[in-house]
Amino acid sequence: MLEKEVVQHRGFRNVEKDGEIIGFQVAIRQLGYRGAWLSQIRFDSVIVDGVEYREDVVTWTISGIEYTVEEMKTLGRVMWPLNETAILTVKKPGGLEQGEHEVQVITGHIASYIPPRMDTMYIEMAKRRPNTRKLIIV
Amino acid sequence: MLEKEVVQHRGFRNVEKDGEIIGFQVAIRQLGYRGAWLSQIRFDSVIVDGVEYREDVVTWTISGIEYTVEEMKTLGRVMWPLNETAILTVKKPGGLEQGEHEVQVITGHIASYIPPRMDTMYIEMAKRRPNTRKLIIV
Amino acid sequence: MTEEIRGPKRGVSTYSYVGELNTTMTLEDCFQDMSDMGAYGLEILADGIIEGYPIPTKEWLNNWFGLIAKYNIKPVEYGHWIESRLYADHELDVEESYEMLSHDIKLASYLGFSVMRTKLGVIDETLTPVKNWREIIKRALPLAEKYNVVMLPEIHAPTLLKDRMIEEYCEFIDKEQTKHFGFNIDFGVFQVRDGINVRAIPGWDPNRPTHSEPEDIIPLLPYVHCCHAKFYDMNENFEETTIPYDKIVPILKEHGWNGYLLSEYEGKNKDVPGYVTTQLRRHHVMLKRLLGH
Amino acid sequence: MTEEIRGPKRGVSTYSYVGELNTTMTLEDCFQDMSDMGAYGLEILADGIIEGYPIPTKEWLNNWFGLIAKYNIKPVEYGHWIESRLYADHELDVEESYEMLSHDIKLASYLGFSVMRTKLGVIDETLTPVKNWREIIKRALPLAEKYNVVMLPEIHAPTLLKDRMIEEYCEFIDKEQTKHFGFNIDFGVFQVRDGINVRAIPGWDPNRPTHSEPEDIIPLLPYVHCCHAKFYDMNENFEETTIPYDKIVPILKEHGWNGYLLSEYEGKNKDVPGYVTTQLRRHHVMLKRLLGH
Ligand SMILES: [Mn+2]
Ligand SMILES: [Mn+2]
Repeated sequence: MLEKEVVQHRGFRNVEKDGEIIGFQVAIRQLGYRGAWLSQIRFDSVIVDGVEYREDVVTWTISGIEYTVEEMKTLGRVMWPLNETAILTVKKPGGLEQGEHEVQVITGHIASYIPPRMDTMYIEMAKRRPNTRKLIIV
Repeated sequence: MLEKEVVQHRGFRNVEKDGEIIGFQVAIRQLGYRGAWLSQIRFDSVIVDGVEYREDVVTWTISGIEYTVEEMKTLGRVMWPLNETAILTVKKPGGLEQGEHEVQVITGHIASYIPPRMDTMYIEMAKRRPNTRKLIIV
Repeated sequence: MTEEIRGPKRGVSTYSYVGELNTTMTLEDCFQDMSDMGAYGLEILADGIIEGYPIPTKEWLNNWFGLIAKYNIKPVEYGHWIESRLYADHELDVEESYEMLSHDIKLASYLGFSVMRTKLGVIDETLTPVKNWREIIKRALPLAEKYNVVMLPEIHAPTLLKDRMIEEYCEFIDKEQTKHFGFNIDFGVFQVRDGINVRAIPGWDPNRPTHSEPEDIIPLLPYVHCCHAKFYDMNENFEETTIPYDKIVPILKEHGWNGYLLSEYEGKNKDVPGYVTTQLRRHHVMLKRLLGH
Repeated sequence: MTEEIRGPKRGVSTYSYVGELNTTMTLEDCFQDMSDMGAYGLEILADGIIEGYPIPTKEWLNNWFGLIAKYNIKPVEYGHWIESRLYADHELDVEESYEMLSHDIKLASYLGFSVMRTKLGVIDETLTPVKNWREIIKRALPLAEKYNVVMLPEIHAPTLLKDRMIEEYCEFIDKEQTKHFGFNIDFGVFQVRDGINVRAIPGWDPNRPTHSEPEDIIPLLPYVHCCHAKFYDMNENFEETTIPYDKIVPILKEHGWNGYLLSEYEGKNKDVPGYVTTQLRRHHVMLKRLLGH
């Protein structure tokens, strides 16, 4: 099942490759009642302890397939399912330190049945509903 | 999924047979971490708005199979699964009235790894943890 | 049994359960709840319910057909969207929109639905649909006929039932002489308090009414195939405190309207386990009293 | 990878999640959590986890083998019970007990477990096992050998590690010269505060110690195949406030004990979503610091 909050405890971890820690992952869910077409997702940033990570170092994994933010922009028939988390992988050699971190994800997606004025308001809206959670790296 | 409480909203309803309302049903879950062998279940009563219904008018349905309380006593290799509700069907011609009702179920089960003294304490324990819920018949 | 009843019938939209679905409830739990209430008519929101959407997984399909049989659920309305702003660089043209729409027509029909809540893209604050909506719908009418489904835009606050937009839809239907396009009326249009704060909408005309009157639905009834029985607050006396159900439902009955009222809970505490089921059960006590079944 | 480590290793019992399982979590969610923590050793409580128990459904088995591969989970301990008081009219005899036990031995082995927490029926307040426990276990030793599993009673507060009962178990093991019977030590036996209220137990000797000392485990280590890393309260500094982990874990390391520490959360708020995962992550920060991996 999903946790109620956008940012999930489950899935927060450092990522190892060939014996080296190359970054970290955090899983997020969608609130609301729809899945999102990848082309309509508007990602801004992952923020950990005040440090912002943007699309140059972040990829999304959805249903097991990893995408760059650039790749997602053209994918109008691939959906981020409502009942699945998206795993955001952040490139950061050494990963995050053991212990507690404040984690926030700023992202949104547009919807054609909402007035077009709202299309650019997703970041503002995401910030109005702060989704910061304290998560622990073991 | 199960609701957190013993007495579930889902499953509370009147029961129709051949166009007549012959009674009502209420679904309950187990708290704790084990399923229960049917022979270890000790059912006392369903209480609705202060009226007690005992084993002479109550049957249990587990994984689709209906049992009398008497039948359950010999079934040491059939389990009430932890992740399923038991549906208690109460014979009551006309069923319950439309509207809100106070519903409680007094039941327990024994466990051999607990001191035998506890075997007869299930009703007292159930009453110490009252599980009354307000449920609605539509 | 419910299928034999003529007149307004009771159902539920899975939208009501959105605060619990995927965290504390599954689709089967919704069906159990509906079955308990005798509210057998179902609306799903396709992209949030169908696993694998737009291509359902085999596991999900097996589960679906099993559950609707087990709980005697009648698939009524299939909620879907035509995403006109799907890509940043252009608005979908008629052919692209049709491609999206035609897939949903086929899928809705396969899953057993007869009605589709076809959400069109909008271009302004009063929810005016995209300019090419007539061409898109016209293009799809033969397919809708073939698959025996009706496409319905949802008429939703702050739209009023007397708005020009509604007239335009009616003119289109009359001109095309089609039975495969019509309305889903969301009862939020009748809401007398605690609704959308229209004054916050840029360019809102302060002289414009904030809601429609129940009788405004009467001339539209031939075009209405389904209603969202929107509700915000059922009190302990089984009364909705913001929408005049006691006026709306009798109108539908008296005019022999024959369709489903799909409960759509829009109030508080959606994510508090058990809160919505209590609100829904109160809603259906009220509807059952008003309808007599 | 974790399998190559010698010495104490980290794992989790699904018991920790009992307040969320079936309401807000699934078995897969437990595995995700364990994988995040690098705590790959698993204990399940068979009758609460295996769908269809005592005969698992095919769907559950497929899911099980898929999930342990996907999350790299190592099945360590299979928790089960011999229900001596299964029927109201008699206590199970040796043959009936063996029938129950033999089924679990086969099932545990099939699911990949090497250790079984074999809970015996008890006859009194200090958890003395049933009189015929020796005959039951002896009857099952050849099968445990054939299926390569070890049966472990759980040594649980208020039992003390120096109790006569423990000696009797050790004498049995030595006499039978078996590697298929031993102990699961529940760290609740070391709890120095907030534990079981022993004074509420009828017939409790007021001079009896309320807990064992960490070094009391040393002579038992050859017989200990698994530990329940019971915990009640991890504070924000990653310290358990009721059990002296800082003394227990070094003893296990120094004596070269080679087994799994299975986290068993017994504190408050088990049913508050996210609370237990936070407690577990703190627990594993502590264990990782004490173990160095
Ligand atoms: Mn609506
Ligand atoms: Mn334990």
